[in-house]
This record gives sequence, C-alpha cells and structure tokens, in this order.
Amino acid sequence: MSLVDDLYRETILDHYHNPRNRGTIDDATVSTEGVNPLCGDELRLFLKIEDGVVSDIKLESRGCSINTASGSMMSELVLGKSLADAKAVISEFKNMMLNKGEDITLSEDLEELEALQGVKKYPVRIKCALLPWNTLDEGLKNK
Amino acid sequence: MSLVDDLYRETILDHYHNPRNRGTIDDATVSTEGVNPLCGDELRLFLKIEDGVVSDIKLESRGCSINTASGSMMSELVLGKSLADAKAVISEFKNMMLNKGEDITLSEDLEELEALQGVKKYPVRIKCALLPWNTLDEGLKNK
Amino acid sequence: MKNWNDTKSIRKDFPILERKIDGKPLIYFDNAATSQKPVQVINALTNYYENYNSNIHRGLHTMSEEATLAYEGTREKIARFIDAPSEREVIFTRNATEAINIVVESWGKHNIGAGDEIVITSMEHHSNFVPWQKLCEDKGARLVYIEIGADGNLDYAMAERLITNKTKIVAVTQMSNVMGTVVDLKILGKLARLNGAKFLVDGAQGVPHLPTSVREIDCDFLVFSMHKMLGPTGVGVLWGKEELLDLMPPMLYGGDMISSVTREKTTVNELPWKFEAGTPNIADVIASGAAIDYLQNLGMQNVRAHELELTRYAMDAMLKLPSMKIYGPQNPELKGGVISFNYEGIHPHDMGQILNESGIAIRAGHHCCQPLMKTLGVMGTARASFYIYNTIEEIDFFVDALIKAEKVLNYVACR
Amino acid sequence: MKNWNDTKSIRKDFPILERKIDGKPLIYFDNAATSQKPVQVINALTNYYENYNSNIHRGLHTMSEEATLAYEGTREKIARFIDAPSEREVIFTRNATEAINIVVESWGKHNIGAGDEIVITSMEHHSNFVPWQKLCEDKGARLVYIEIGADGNLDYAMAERLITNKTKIVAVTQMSNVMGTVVDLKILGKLARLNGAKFLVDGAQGVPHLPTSVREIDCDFLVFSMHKMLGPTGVGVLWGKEELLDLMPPMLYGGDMISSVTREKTTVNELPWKFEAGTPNIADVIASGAAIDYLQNLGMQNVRAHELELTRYAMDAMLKLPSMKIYGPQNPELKGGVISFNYEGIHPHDMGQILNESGIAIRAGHHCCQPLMKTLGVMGTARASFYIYNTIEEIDFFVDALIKAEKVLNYVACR
Ligand SMILES: Cc1ncc(COP(=O)(O)O)c(C=O)c1O
Ligand SMILES: Cc1ncc(COP(=O)(O)O)c(C=O)c1O
Repeated sequence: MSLVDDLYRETILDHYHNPRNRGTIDDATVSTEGVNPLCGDELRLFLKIEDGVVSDIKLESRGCSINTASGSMMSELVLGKSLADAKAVISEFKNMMLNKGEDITLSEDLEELEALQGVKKYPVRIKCALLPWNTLDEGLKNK
Repeated sequence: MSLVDDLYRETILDHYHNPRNRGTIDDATVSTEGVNPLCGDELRLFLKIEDGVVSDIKLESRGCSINTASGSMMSELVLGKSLADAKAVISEFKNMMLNKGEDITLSEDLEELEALQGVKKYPVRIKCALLPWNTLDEGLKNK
Repeated sequence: MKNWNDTKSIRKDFPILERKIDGKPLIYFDNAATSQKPVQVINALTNYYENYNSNIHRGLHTMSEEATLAYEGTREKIARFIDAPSEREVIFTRNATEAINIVVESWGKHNIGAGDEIVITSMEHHSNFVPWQKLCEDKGARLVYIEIGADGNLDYAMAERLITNKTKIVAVTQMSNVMGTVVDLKILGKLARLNGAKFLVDGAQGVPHLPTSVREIDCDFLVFSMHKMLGPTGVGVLWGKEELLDLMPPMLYGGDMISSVTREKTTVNELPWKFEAGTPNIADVIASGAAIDYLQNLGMQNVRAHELELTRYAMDAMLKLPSMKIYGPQNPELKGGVISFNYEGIHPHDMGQILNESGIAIRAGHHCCQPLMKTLGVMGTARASFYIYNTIEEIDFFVDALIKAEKVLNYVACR
Repeated sequence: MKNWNDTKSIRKDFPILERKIDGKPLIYFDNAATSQKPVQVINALTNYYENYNSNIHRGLHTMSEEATLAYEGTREKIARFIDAPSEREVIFTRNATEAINIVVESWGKHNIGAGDEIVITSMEHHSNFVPWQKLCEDKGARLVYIEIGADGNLDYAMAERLITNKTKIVAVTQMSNVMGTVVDLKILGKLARLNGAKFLVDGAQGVPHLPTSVREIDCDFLVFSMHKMLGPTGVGVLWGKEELLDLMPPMLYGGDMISSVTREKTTVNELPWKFEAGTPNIADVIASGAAIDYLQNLGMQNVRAHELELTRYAMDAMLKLPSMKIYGPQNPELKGGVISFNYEGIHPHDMGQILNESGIAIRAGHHCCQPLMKTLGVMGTARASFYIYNTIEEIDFFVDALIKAEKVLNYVACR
C-alpha cells in the first residue's frame, strides 16, 4: 500500500480541501480547545446543544490534512444527533483508531470514517485524527 | 615486571610487616586524620614539634601494605628533621608519585622511597601511598 | 531447565569472557558492581545505530517511528518483568541512584516534615542513604536504622519497634551489595503499610538476581539499574504506583516532559514522560529490552538457583581456609551470590590486587557502604560476587588463588 | 582540506547511510534532532563491552583501571575540544537538558530572588526555557525575552536595553534549533559581564556545528549533548567555571559523589565527581571520546564550511519554488545548517510524511520551541538540517520531492 492509499485517499483530501462546518458560533452553548502536544496543533470547537441535540457544530483549526479531514467528517456525523448518539459515534471511532489489531468495520452510517483507518499505520498521526474527537469528548463531558 | 617486583618488593613488605613508629603520642603538638575516599582507609598521625624540629612522630592505621609501608618509611625519614627539611621530603616524594613520565631518581637519603615507584603502575594504589604524606602535609600546614 | 551445559552455552554469549588478564583467563567476580553483557545486548546497540538511530516521540519519518516503538517496547517489557500493573509506571533514569533522588525530590520534599521519621537499614548503599540523610537535614526529620543482628541478618524484631506512626517511608535494599543478605520485604512492607508509611525498595542488587514482583512485595517504589543485569550502562528504572507518581511534580524540566508551553504557562506531560526531560538514552533503553529478554528466557528462578549453588560451594571452600572471615548470614539460602570476606592479615586492597594477577576480578573497599563498614568494625572487605556465567571451576581457581595470596605478602618471611 | 571526495569517504564511515526507506536510499536531514554515528563510535562501544566493561573509580582490577582511564580520558578530550582551562570543569550528564537543570537547581535556586531578572531569547528550546520559567515562578523572579527582529536575527539593540543590573543570568542558545540563527555570543557575554550577570550558553546546536571556545566566548556555563555530535545517546555535558562549580551544592546524592559518609555527616567529593552520582554512563562517555576525535580530525572550521555550502545551495533552490517561506535570517552566513520552512497550503505534518515516502527524513512540528512558534505566528514548521555526511545531490533530490509533495495533496484536484 502506498501513502496515497493509506493516508491521502480521495475522501480525506476532499474533506481537507473543503472542510465542512468551519468557523465559530457566537451563541455557542459549549466551546472547548484541544492541543496536540506532539506538534502543537490547536483546535477550537463550538457546539450548540438544544433539547439534548447537537443543533450546531463548528470547528476552527489550522491543522494537517488528517486533523482537518477528521474534524470535518466528525462535524457532519454528529450534527443533528442526540447527545447519546453523538457519544456513541465518538466511542465507535476511538475504538477503531486505538484498536491495534485487524481493521474494524463500522456501522453503516459511519462508513465514511473507515477512510481514516489507514492512519493507524502511522502511529504519530493517530493523534492528529483523534484531536477533534477528543476535543468533542471533552466538550460533551458532564452533558 | 611482575606484581612482586612492582608492588611487593622486599623493602615494602619489610615495612608492612614491621611498621616503624606505630602508635600514638599523648602529648602530641599536632594530630591529624586522613581518609582515602576510594577505600575508606583511615590514618591518625601524631607529631611532636619542638624548636622547629619533628622530635617525635607516630602513626595509627589499619591500611593496606602500600599505605602502611609508605607511612612507615615516611616516619623514619622525617623524624628528627627540621620543618623545612620535612616539607622538602614531602614535596620530593609527592613529585615522584604524581609525575606521569619516567622514573625519578631521588636524593641519596631518600633512596629507599624509590621502592614505592612501582606503585605508579597501579593508579588506584597511588592514593594509598600518598595518604600518610598528605596527612602529614595537612598537619604541617601553617607550621 | 538449568544444568551444567547451560552455563557453558551461556558463556558463549559473553564475548568478554574470552579476555585474558596478563595472559590468564578472566574470572569475573565483580558482578555486584556491574554485570557483563551478552552479544544480544551488544547487537541491539549496534543494530540501532546502524539501522534506525533517530530521535523519538515527535518524528514522522520511518526511523523515528521505529525507534519510538522500540524504546516504548522496552518499557512494556520492564513492566512485565517486575509484574507492574502498567507501563505508565515505568520511568527511565540514568541509574538506580537517580531514581532514588527523584523519589526524595519529588515525593520526599513534599511529604516529609520536622519530626517525621525515615526508616532504612544499616546496610544501605550510599545511594539509598545519602539522599535520605540530606532530606532529613533539610527538613528536620530523623533517619532511623534497622540494625543487623548477631546472625548477620536484619533484626526484624527491631524493625517492628522502629516502624511506627511517625514513620513516613521505609526505604530498604532488597539485597545487601556487601553481604548478599536478602531482606524479607514482605515483613517490612506489612509494617510500613500498617503504620501508613510508604515503602521503597532499592532493587539494584535484588532485581538482577531474584524473581521480583512489585505486586507481591506490595511496595510503592522500586528502583534498579540495568547495567547490573546484563544491560548497558546509563539506564536506571524508577517504578512507582501510578497514583503516587501522578501527584509528584517532575524533578527535571525541559523538552519532552511538557504538553504545552507558552510564555505564561507550561503544562506538564502525562506519565511516564513527565519524568523524562530531554532526549532520553534511546539506544541503551532499547538494548535494555534485549537484556530483559535474555533474563526472561533463562527464568529468574533458574538464575537464583545457579547462584545459590555457586555461593554454597564457594562458602564451603572458603571457610575451610584458616583465618577466613565471611560477613553476613552464614547460611547461603539467606543471601544472594555476594560474598564479602577478609583474610586475616591481608588488607582487602592487597587481596584484590594479588587476585588480579591471577586474572580474577573482585572488588575491595567499602563498596559505597561506609556506615555498614563501621558497623562491621572494618575498614573494608574483599568481595566476590557471581552471576549466570560463573562456574564451579572458577570458584576452585579462586580459592587456590586466595591461598597463594598469603605467600605473596609473606614473600620475605617465607624465603 | 575539505573537498567533495571527503564527503564521500566520510559517508563510508556511517553504516546507517546504506539504509533504504521503502526501497529508497535514506536521506537524513533530521540532524538537529540527533546526528548519525560513525563506525568509530559504534566500535568504541562494542570494544568496551567486549573487552573491558567494568565499573570505574574504585576498582583495583585491570579492566576497572582501563575503564576508568578511558572514561576520564573523554573528559580531557572534551575539555580540549571546547578549550576549557581544566577537565575538572567538565561534568557528564544524560543530556543538555539535565545540564541546564543542574545550573538552575544548584546555582539558580541559591542566587536568584524576588525581583531578579533572567534574560533569555524568544527562540530558546523548551530545555532552556521551562526550567527558568519554573525558577521564576518559584522565586518571584522575571523572565525577560530578547526578541527576533524583522530580519530574522536577534535584536541586539533590545538585548542592550534588557540586560541591566537587575539581570542575574543571561541564558541563550548558541544557535537556534528552528531557524539556525547563530547568536553573537560575544555581544551578549559582554553585556552580561558589564552588568554583573552570569552567562550560560546552550550549545546543544552550536557545539556540534561551530568551532567553540569557552575562553573566547567568556561564558560561565556551556551545555551540550553528545548525541547531536556523532556521539551515542545518553551523554550530555555541563561545563562551568571551576570557582562557580566549587560553590554549587550537588543536585543528586548517592554513590561516587561523596568522599566520606557516616551516620552523622557526609562529605562531598571534589569536582567533577561531586556532580556525578551513581554509576555513570561509562560506555557512552567512552564512545563520546571517539566522536570528539572524529570531529577534531575533520576540524570544526571544515564542518562549518561544508554546512554553509549546503545551506546556501539549499536555500537558493528552495526559494525558487513559489509559495516557499523560510524562517529566520535569509543570509546563510548568519545561520547554521538548519532550514525551517513552510510551503503554502501544506501543513508541516503532511510535508514530513510525504517526504518520508521519498526516503527523506525531516522534522515537522514545534521543535520544542512553542513560544517561538507563537512569535512566528505558525503552528509548526518543516525543518531540514544538515551535517557532515550530507551532499548537494541529496539537496537536489529533496527539492524535487518538495515539488512532488504538492501533487500528492492535490491528488483529487489535479485529476
Ligand atoms: C537548542 C537546543 N537546546 C537544548 C536541546 C536539548 O537537548 P537534549 O534533548 O539532548 O537534552 C536541544 C535539542 O533538541 C536543542 O536543539
Ligand atoms: C544496593 C545498591 N543500591 C544502589 C546502587 C546504586 O546503583 P547505581 O550506581 O547504578 O545508581 C547499587 C550499586 O552499586 C547497589 O548495590
């Protein structure tokens, strides 16, 4: 497998070049920051949670392709979801990324995330892929 | 050269087995202690200095052969000497032991000390040979 | 399965055993000072430098990832070797000494106050003595000594009296580096626990020679040095319970131990990296993994059995000599493969020097245990210490050389 | 005499340069992180472990004496290499980071008080930043930053304003590990001297690449790491003026750093050993001597000349690419062989990863200089750094790979 197959697949590059839900939310109910200590990449995450549902989500970052694409996919997948469902998505994704063994098959609606599975071959980059998710996890803590 | 030629020559073993001037001086004018930090060997030195002359010298130690022999020879050589002469002997001996190059010939009356020159081949033991002399040096400081 | 053939094949792994000293085959009995290294460990070093030398943790390139994996791999191996719950509790230092200093600095300074007591034994190595002595001086605390009984063993009745609710930490050696005395850590650990004290084990001598499980011992800290257990110089280990390490501030500050740095504020990294400031000793940590593999392969029970056999044989033979004194427990079962002795009339320095002429490397002096020397009433001792590659034949040769030593010193007298 | 043939023969000394990354020859441009090691250094290690591995300083046997001589021999070599008045001033540590921590702990804690100022630059490595920041926090002192001017150089006019009689120490890097900026130590040293401040130089990047004389610089402390200058991992150096070191208490306590120990009182050993507690990293210190010999043989002037040639060539070629930004001084004469860059639209992580596919090892990220990243207004940079074995051809290959990187990331867009 080549780098392009593992890391820079079409889906990832698409999200990297056109990140969804980029920006800030002025009347956010939650905002958190995340840092990748290895490289210093920072991320700001804004959430609007209404009636137990993620009614809006925006990200601001200047991260690498993996970080950006991962955040962009994440934002699409949790937007409109209930808190419980959002948390389930987070844990399914983290499980996939931290599992050291075989490739993992995700539930149908999360299929797109499998594109990030190639990142597991590059241990340092796993943190790039996880940064948005850890930041979201932090933001949803005690919610 | 063998160990016996370098280190355990007749002269040295003689002084080791029959150390001269062993003991303490009750009315000593100077008494000092020396320690070899590498092995913990201790030495107590007693001096009686009268009219600028070393009128008595005694050593108490439980050192190794080199330490004991070196102290015994030293005691014989400085006993009865003026302070200035005693200091000259110390510096001649130290010079011989710390000189890294060729063997050194000592003045006639110190010839016996040349037996200790073989110790220079065993760097760790140099400190053994020097301990009595450094202790004496310390004792004569400011005298 | 441990048998005579094993030792022969073990010896083949240690290139230094081919060494001649003044034409005589080396007999290396200075293992308590540092052990020799098998070819597996030396190869791990050269393999690293020839194939993937690289700085770790933040590198994206292949060699950096390989080096990071190998470095962190040793951490996992060590955690398993000492039966630690998590590799996050394994911190790499330069040596056992630095590991103890971290505990004194990062735990002791914040938990010991005036009137508190620190309990050690009278046979501690300077490394597990001087740092505590200094801490006591600084804090007005008291250093309390469990003494050695007449049988050469630690006085456990005394330990029971000395470990009280004033005790904040009990810090003891697992095995004396002078007499080989093996300490009953379970007794001391229980006393510490009972009195709410922490329990530190100096495993510099114990971990290389005895099966060691931090869970069985139930200690709070364990320190040891890889150079005494087939590993390279420059690597020590501090193991500590996660909940304690988590509360302790770092001792050293700088690169790698931080998670974010601004002019206003620095955030400290998580365990274990918060205690590893700057570029670590990457190559030697990786090679330490090979040392652990080697010991693991032999089995620590077998290592112990081999050394016990050698020690029993050596003590029997030595004690047949007139005027031979061996310090510490006289029962080899109660000690590791370390024999401190004095031969009446021969200063340990002379003994060491004369044995060296026969190719035998022993150590002579205070063995960094000056307080113990005082207790024993000697200036120093001669010490022979064994490891996996030593043989009964070497001991025979050694005992013969002891007898000859006397002749050298009595040279004149004997003619 | 430095010429193209020399580099070819130098390359033969470095076994790792035969390494293939995914089938492509390794191009190692991560030298600021750690350098590769010549066969002479690797052989010094194996020779030690195969022939005279032994604990040092107190041993009477042959191997212990050989090891002691070799260990102390490196100390003398290093003293000569940095033009130090005495080898008693050379202290072995694990790395440059630990060396700085010793100064902070053993000098800083006793000489810095509330209201005092410590002057550093805005381009310090975390290792020469975090320890001082912590000290300032603990003592109520102030950390003061000499900033970088518009030309990418240090602002010496600002230095003149900032270094005052409030300044207790000026602690600066000899060369930036991010931008390669070479600091004019004579100017800063004079300012420190004039204001009665001490002067510490972080030579982690400077000493490996520039001729360095502590007498010419007239500094009080110099620190560096052997792993960045052909030596093994695990050895750093703290050099300090004897009269300062003599007054400083040890940072670590234990074996080897004492001269006598009793239950009542411990006396500290003399320099340099009072700062070297426990068994040192004997093998790696000895192998460091081989690294010093190697550099000494090449001549540091020639090392510098070679790197300047590479840097000039690389900067010229890189700046021909559209949207290439190089940080720091644009004049190669003012910098070492370290080039930090960003290629518009490509995050340094992606750049590093993609170059790795071509066998090129660079570093990407904050390079342990987060405060500088903030100053530069970036999250991180990509960094290529050179050493004696790098070639013009490797740079050509690297520049080609930079161009290809863009294609990988625009894969979709380009189809
Ligand atoms: C300028 C500078 N200072 C200090 C250090 C720290 O060196 P070490 O990690 O070897 O302690 C480095 C190494 O990255 C450096 O580049
Ligand atoms: C019992 C004991 N503790 C601590 C040490 C110190 O080990 P290191 O010198 O490797 O720090 C030693 C080594 O001599 C030892 O024998």
